[in-house]
Amino acid sequence: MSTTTSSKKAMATTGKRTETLEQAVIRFAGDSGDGMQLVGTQFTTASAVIGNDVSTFPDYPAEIRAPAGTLGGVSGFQINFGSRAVYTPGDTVDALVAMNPAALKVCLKDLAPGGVLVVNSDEFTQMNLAKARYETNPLETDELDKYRVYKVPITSQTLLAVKETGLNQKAAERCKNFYALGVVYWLFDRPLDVTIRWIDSKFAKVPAVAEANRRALQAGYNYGETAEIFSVRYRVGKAPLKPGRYRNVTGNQAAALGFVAAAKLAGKPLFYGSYPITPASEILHELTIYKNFDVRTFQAEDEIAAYAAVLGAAYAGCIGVTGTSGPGLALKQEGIGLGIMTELPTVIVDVQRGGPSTGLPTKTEQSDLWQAMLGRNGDCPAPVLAASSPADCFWAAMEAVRIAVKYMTPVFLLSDGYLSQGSEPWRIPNLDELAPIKVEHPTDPADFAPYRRDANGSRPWAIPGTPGLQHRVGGLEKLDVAGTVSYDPANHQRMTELRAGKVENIAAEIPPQEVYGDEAGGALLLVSWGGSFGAVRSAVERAREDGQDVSHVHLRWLNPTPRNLGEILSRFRTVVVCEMNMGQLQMLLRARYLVDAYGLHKVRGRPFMVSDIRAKIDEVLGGR
Amino acid sequence: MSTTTSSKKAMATTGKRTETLEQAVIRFAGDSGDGMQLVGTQFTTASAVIGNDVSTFPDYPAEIRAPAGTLGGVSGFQINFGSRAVYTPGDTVDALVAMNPAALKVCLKDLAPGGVLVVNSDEFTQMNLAKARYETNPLETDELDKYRVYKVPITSQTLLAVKETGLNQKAAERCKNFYALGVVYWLFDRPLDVTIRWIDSKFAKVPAVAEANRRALQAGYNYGETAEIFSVRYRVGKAPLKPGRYRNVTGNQAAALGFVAAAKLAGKPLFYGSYPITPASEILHELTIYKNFDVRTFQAEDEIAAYAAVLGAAYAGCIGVTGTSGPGLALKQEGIGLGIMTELPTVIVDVQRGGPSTGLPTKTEQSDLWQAMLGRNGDCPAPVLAASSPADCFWAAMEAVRIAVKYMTPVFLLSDGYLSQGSEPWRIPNLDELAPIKVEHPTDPADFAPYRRDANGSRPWAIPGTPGLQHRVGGLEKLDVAGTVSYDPANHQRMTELRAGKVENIAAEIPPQEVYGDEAGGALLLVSWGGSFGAVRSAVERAREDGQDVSHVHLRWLNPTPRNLGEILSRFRTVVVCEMNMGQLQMLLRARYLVDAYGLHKVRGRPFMVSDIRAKIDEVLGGR
Amino acid sequence: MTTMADHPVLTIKDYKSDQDVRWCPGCGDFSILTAIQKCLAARQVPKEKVVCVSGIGCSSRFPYYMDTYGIHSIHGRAPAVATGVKLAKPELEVWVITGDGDALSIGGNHFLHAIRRNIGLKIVLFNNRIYALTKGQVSPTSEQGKRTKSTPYGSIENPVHSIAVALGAEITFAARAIYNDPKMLQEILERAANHKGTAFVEVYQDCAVYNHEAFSYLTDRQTRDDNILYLEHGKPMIFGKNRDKGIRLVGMDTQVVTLGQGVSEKDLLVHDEHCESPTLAFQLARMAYPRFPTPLGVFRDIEKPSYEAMLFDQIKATTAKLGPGDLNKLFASGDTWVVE
Amino acid sequence: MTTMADHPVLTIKDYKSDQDVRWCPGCGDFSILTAIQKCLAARQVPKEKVVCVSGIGCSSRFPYYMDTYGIHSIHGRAPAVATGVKLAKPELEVWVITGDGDALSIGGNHFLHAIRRNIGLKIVLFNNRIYALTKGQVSPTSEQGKRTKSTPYGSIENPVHSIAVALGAEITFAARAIYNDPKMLQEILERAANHKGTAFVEVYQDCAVYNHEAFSYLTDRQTRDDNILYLEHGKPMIFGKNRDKGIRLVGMDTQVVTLGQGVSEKDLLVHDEHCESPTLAFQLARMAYPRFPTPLGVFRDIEKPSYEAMLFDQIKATTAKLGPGDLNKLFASGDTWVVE
Ligand SMILES: Cc1ncc(C[n+]2csc(CCOP(=O)(O)OP(=O)(O)O)c2C)c(N)n1
Ligand SMILES: Cc1ncc(C[n+]2csc(CCOP(=O)(O)OP(=O)(O)O)c2C)c(N)n1
Ligand code: SF4
Ligand code: SF4
Ligand SMILES: [Mg+2]
Ligand SMILES: [Mg+2]
Repeated sequence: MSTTTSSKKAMATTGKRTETLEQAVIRFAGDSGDGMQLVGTQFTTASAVIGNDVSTFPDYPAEIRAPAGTLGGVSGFQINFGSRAVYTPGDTVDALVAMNPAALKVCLKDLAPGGVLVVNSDEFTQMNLAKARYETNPLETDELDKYRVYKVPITSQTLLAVKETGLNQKAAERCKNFYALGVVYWLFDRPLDVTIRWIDSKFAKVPAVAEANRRALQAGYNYGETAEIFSVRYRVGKAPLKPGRYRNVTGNQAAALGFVAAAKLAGKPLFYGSYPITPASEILHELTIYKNFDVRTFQAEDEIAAYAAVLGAAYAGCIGVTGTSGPGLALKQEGIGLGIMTELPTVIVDVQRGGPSTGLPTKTEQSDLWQAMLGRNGDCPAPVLAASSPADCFWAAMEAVRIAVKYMTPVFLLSDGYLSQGSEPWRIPNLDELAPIKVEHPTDPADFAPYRRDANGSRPWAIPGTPGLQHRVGGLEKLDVAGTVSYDPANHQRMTELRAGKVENIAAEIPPQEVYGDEAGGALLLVSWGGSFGAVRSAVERAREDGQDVSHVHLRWLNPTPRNLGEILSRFRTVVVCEMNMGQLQMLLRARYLVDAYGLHKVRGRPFMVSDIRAKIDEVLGGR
Repeated sequence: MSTTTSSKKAMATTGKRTETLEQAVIRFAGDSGDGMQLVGTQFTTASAVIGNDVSTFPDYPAEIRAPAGTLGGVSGFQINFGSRAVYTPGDTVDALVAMNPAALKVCLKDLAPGGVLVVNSDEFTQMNLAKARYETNPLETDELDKYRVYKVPITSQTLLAVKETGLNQKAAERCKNFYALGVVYWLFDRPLDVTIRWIDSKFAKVPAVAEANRRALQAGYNYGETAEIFSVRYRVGKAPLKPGRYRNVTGNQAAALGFVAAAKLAGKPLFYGSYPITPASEILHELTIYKNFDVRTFQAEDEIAAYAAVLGAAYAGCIGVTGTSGPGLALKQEGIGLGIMTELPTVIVDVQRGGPSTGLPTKTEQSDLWQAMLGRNGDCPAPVLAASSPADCFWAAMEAVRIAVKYMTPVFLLSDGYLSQGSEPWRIPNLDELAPIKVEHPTDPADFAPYRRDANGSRPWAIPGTPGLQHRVGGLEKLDVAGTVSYDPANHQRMTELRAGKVENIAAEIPPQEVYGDEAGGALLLVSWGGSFGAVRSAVERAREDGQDVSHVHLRWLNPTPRNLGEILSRFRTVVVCEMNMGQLQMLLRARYLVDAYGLHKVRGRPFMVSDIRAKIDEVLGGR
Repeated sequence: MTTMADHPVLTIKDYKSDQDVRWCPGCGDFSILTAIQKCLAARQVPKEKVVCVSGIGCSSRFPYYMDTYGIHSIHGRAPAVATGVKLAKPELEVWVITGDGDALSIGGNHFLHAIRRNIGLKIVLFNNRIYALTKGQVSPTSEQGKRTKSTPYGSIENPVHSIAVALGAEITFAARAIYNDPKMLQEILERAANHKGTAFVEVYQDCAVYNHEAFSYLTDRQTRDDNILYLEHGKPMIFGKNRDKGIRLVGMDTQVVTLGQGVSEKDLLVHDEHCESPTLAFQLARMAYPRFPTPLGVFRDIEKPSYEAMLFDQIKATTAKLGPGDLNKLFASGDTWVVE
Repeated sequence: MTTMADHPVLTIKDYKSDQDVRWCPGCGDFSILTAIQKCLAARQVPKEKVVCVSGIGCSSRFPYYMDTYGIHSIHGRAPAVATGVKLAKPELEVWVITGDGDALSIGGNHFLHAIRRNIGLKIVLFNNRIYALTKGQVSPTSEQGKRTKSTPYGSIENPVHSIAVALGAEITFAARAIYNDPKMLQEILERAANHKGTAFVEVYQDCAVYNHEAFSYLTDRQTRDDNILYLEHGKPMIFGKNRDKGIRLVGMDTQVVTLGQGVSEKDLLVHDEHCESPTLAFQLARMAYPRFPTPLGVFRDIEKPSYEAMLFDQIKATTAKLGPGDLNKLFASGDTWVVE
């Protein structure tokens, strides 16, 4: 809230003051077993339903579940919601709910000074404090003085509230997350009905549990209303969102939906071959459910087999898609080379994570751009695009499929750990908003040649089962047009150029690059791609509001790049490429456009903060 | 010879005219079964022994042996030898030996107008002509008019010559390659003794065969001497080579020797883990012989296992080396990422071949530079160097090992199909010319920490078996100094920077870049790397002799680059990067130095020709 | 070539592509190529319904020589590529053509997993006990002690029995044939082709250049009858030039016995292709020269649902239950809300 | 901790690293960690002589918890990494720690080839029949029909019997233990450790979070005795709460029989660990719940030269013949000439 206090005003409701905020960031934090992801999701939905723009990010502990109550076991869920466009889950937290000492210890550093801190005071026992490595109880020292601390005995209040449902102690205690949610709902003036409906449908088969959770929620809300401890209440109004029906999606869900939609539009079965890997696995989990869409999922023995099967399926006429993360992509590269040589349409989703090697598997990074673009043997070009937000994964997935089948080529779709797990409202498109995906399979043997190209430079997608079009593809260089094996030197040169040219052709249909800010140029241009969109756009938006001469170019297509990009870059005095790696896009832009682009590099396992970007802007422009 | 006629002079020997040449290119061509590689090698040695500088290149047919006498079955061996420095196997052929019609058909296009053509006239039968798809006998048309054609009945003459040895017809016929060699020895005035010694030792156990081959050789020589058909004989004098003992080596042999030497100098066992692949397999074949050097070779089940084992061996204190080609390197990348994360010294030799995918497996290319440098998940930097000639593979292998153990890092050594199979004289170094390779393994637990770095940025190489130094390495990010698993954001940033910095540190010991030509700058600079050295150097040497303002920079180190490189590039009006790919180094130089470097790209499965480079020079400088 | 206007009869020629076959003269691969072409012709399989998928190796050039659909893929990955083809179009006949290095060295894992899934691929392994295309290195089926370019002092590896490995992964059809017995080869290939689920056929093949006569003990007229055991379902295991030798079971082990000396046909092991347990086949798969005759024929042939059948059953069942996929419904599932 | 100045006695604590063990409470991995530490202590193996190499998975975090040398490598490749360690320093004791996904899915081929080489690695597979680290997908050992995150309608794959696969590659030592029987586990690990060549131990492990009680039929006090067959060399195969059931051989197949009803101990199959042929072990390896009791114990234990022994024999023999390598000689081999 600290960053959004511009339009606070006092109002009188039930005798308490209400402040209206443009935007607020809240985090629920507790033990892995405390159900924080669940209430975080509920809060998100409730906020979205009342019209806020929302962005969320879950923050799991390291992969292995640590003992209850320890620092390693803390699980958090952060929501940024506002009455203006929200692009990131927020740099700092305005309100923190800490369900135990460990959660407090881990998250306090992110709470803004003056922020609201709701703690479950029941859990600040000697034992829990020790597990969290607190020597003294922070609730009893001056450690928390700079925050607005609300000590709520959440556990005991919950037990009281649900007593009559007859649940045993353990089950009853499990409702405490809903109690906490109720408190927060009151504090931020959210309606309870959405969550109550959810509880009713989720626990339809165990009415006692439904009842208990409902009671806990209501009790928490009532506590806010009646207890004397809260002096102020906050309201965040509707954001100017495009009208329509919305739902929340994570990036992985959105990508899965995008692929199903693309296959359906193309009128082809979707074949998704994959091997589980964090943070890409949910795409497989989602797609494997949609069997009535004729989606065929294949959990292969490894990544190599996953892509190989996808390629085989593409040869036989499926929309072939694979998803993975960095180490898995490394394994697929030999196969992708075969995909490029055989010119078969496939999509490779790389949900990037912290590297190199196993790296930081549950953390986000953008350090696979080079790998995707340049990491194969031989001259082996492929189109690369990147999604910019969780919901955008839907559109990017559709676009990747469209380009793959139109240009008969593997296409890389880059996502990242943050996009994949983070969520935001997605405006559900009407089917007529979705451009059709045209697929043609030749059937006439008369003028068929497997490597005869069309105007786009694409060869025909002739599929097995078609009489008279029998042909062989493979990794050896092929004779232009005829497609037989050829060792001819001039042919290899020609085919190498044709493959490169085909990817370049795509530039013709990429829309010209838009500039957020001053099309005509200026002092500073920030360039971003992928999941860094939100932080950079937020920062530039605010900087411009503050009168700074800074613009923003966000690249959706990394290969090829929009035709007008070089032009644009040349119009700015300073160009800074902001990316969560050590300068991968920066290098490509320098090489392509000979522009002396600087880099803002951050590899800390977390998306950029808006403040990182603003600091950079200030540094370049000489401060505000 | 056409390119080297500058100092021809007539001399009288045995009644025939002798011309002295600076340089000549000869090719033996015949059926795969005709033993062309063997006589090519003999000619090479004989030429080297009399003091010529030599460069050779075998030209095998596609991998699978085609039926005898067909175009697909032609096997050739080309030798460029001169009294001045010879850098390439030669653009065009001055003298061609064609053992059958197919060989003539395949090779004639490379024979310089006016060149010498020795054909085995016995083989120009109806059947053989048909196999070679000749409609009419070229010996009987005017097709060969522009060459100096010598029709020698090699088969029948051979049979006659060896009749008395009692060999059966088939075995006797097999000697015809030595007959042809004899003819050529006469033509180019080479001594027979080296070859006779070779025959004697090779066939020591089958004296009849030895005798037959000796006779065939001598008979061929005598034929030249006495037959009326040759009107001229050629002499190529001694080249100004550095004094010392020499032998011929192919690039793969040289690399193998380099690794054995490096391990010996380091006082460590060499562990070579590999999976066969063209054109890298010979490194394995060579090394597996040297068991008495405590060389441990391991033919793994695949490339992934090969590198994994090398990494394990490096952890346990061996000099770990793996060799492969493009597709195999793609498979190793995930493991190499682990090597970079665990900071273990290993060397990866990539003998590049035509790509992408399986591509042109027996042909050369330089298209794995991006893959080596940038083709892994995460920010994953590794040093990369490239050998420039077959013999240089020895020195490059030593250097790769030295850097690997000094900086505790995987190092890429790039070779290519041409370097690996081509050969040239290698001056055998005295042991005291070889700089020692210092390896230290800590033993004192007192101040041991597995990721504490020395002045070079390297961590200690503590090996299993050392009491008290137990430590764990792995692919997860490690805490600076302590080396335990760490998910700390700031630590990841620091470690990412330390890994990058370590590679940059190597620049400090790379010698400053030398410029061949004008250090001070000028109109045109050609930049090359790897196996393109020879063609570019030859072209620039000749262009400068012709007064053209062109210089040459050949890069041995691709990552990092020499400190003064940017400076040098900026001193030339035009910079052209000559490489056998679509512009990989060009892109890196443009990005690093913001120099508007052009590219000369050729992907035709064969090294550059000197004429390609000269044409480019003329194009830029406006012609001679 | 056409007997009735609408029923063209396919002959072996129809399955030949227009490319020159570029194996070495004398290479054992030729006869396998012909056998597969005959197997297709015998069954009148339309050319467009066949896909040949191979890896890398001399043997893996195979698809180029067939006028069917085909993929010459990358080293070791053919079973995985073929899996994709089969799951895209289960009605196709998908052949996997592979070598001993391709299938058992780099590709061992895909081989194993294709088998364990019992996916409907016909895997034909051209076993010449050498890496031929790369010019003669040791392969997983090379004998211990064998000198090759990569083992100049003799191989120290234990060779793999490919059928035993396949049985370890519960192959439902396994057989072995040899290149120089085209009739039997074709018969076995036809049975493999008609099998539902994964069919594996190991074919001993002679590499004329890098491992010539590796199987001479099975091809030499003098010795072959004493070294081959033809497996015939329901028949006792008899072999030998004079058909005087047999295989007897001792505990779980097999033993070579001579008939007549107190041993009669009734004492011999009777072959059972359809035995539910793969143990008999496993024991046979390990019988090797020189201690044992080499079994040729069908080791195992059992029925079990194929992977593709089960996958499409799930698709059908789900579609029956939920109706065919409707994007509008899919998009709007979960919590939604309307912004006006 | 030290009994004599120069003979420190190593206890299980000595093998513990200073890192917190971060498996979930109740995870079956803990007991395997302890068992290996006990196995080392029992044999007083110096800590610096031990290298633990793992892949990726919950189980593969193992090396971090041991105060020995260790490599937490990449998914599936531990046997290959360990091969390099062993060939660099054959005197080390090299343990491979792996999971069912790590060893049998992505790593199946390295597993197979390590075994076929009979290289001196101790491979311990923590089999929880699930991908735990990635939060619950189907693994190659999951039962057919199992619902997991990646198989919401039930798995359609046939599970792998890891010991059968190992036997297909001719493993020389194979055993199975279960996490909740620490004594037997330790005994088996000690035997594995003392084996020359590849030793493979499959340990059934309970993933408390993603596949809890997958082995309850073997751990539940009510049922376990009826479901476990303890393999004892030279002993007839008897099992059951009342030790009234046994295993009989019928042809090459095994059968569960009840003792007493015309069946006596003498009719039962007698376990033979050292049987040269792996066929018995193969049959046992496939015996699975619910049709059969699950065998625990040593399936096979035979002697065969190890890969490292043969490699170093060749090195020694060559060195004896040619003398230790001399660079000058090496450089100058082949045709050389002098330029003056
Ligand atoms: C990734 C990769 N590694 C290595 C190779 C080189 N290679 C080609 S074929 C082959 C082995 C061939 O042996 P096999 O499978 O037995 O087939 P054969 O040639 O004997 O028919 C190898 C190692 C390759 N093409 N790709
Ligand atoms: C190349 C690669 N692919 C996928 C993964 C993701 N991954 C990590 S562990 C694992 C499977 C773990 O299962 P298992 O081996 O059974 O170990 P467990 O966690 O059950 O102990 C997978 C798929 C990875 N780390 N690397
Ligand atoms: S090398 Fe051997 S396997 Fe290959 S084509 Fe020639 S004979 Fe056949
Ligand atoms: S997820 Fe399962 S296997 Fe992994 S640590 Fe937890 S209980 Fe153990
Ligand atoms: Mg082979
Ligand atoms: Mg598991």
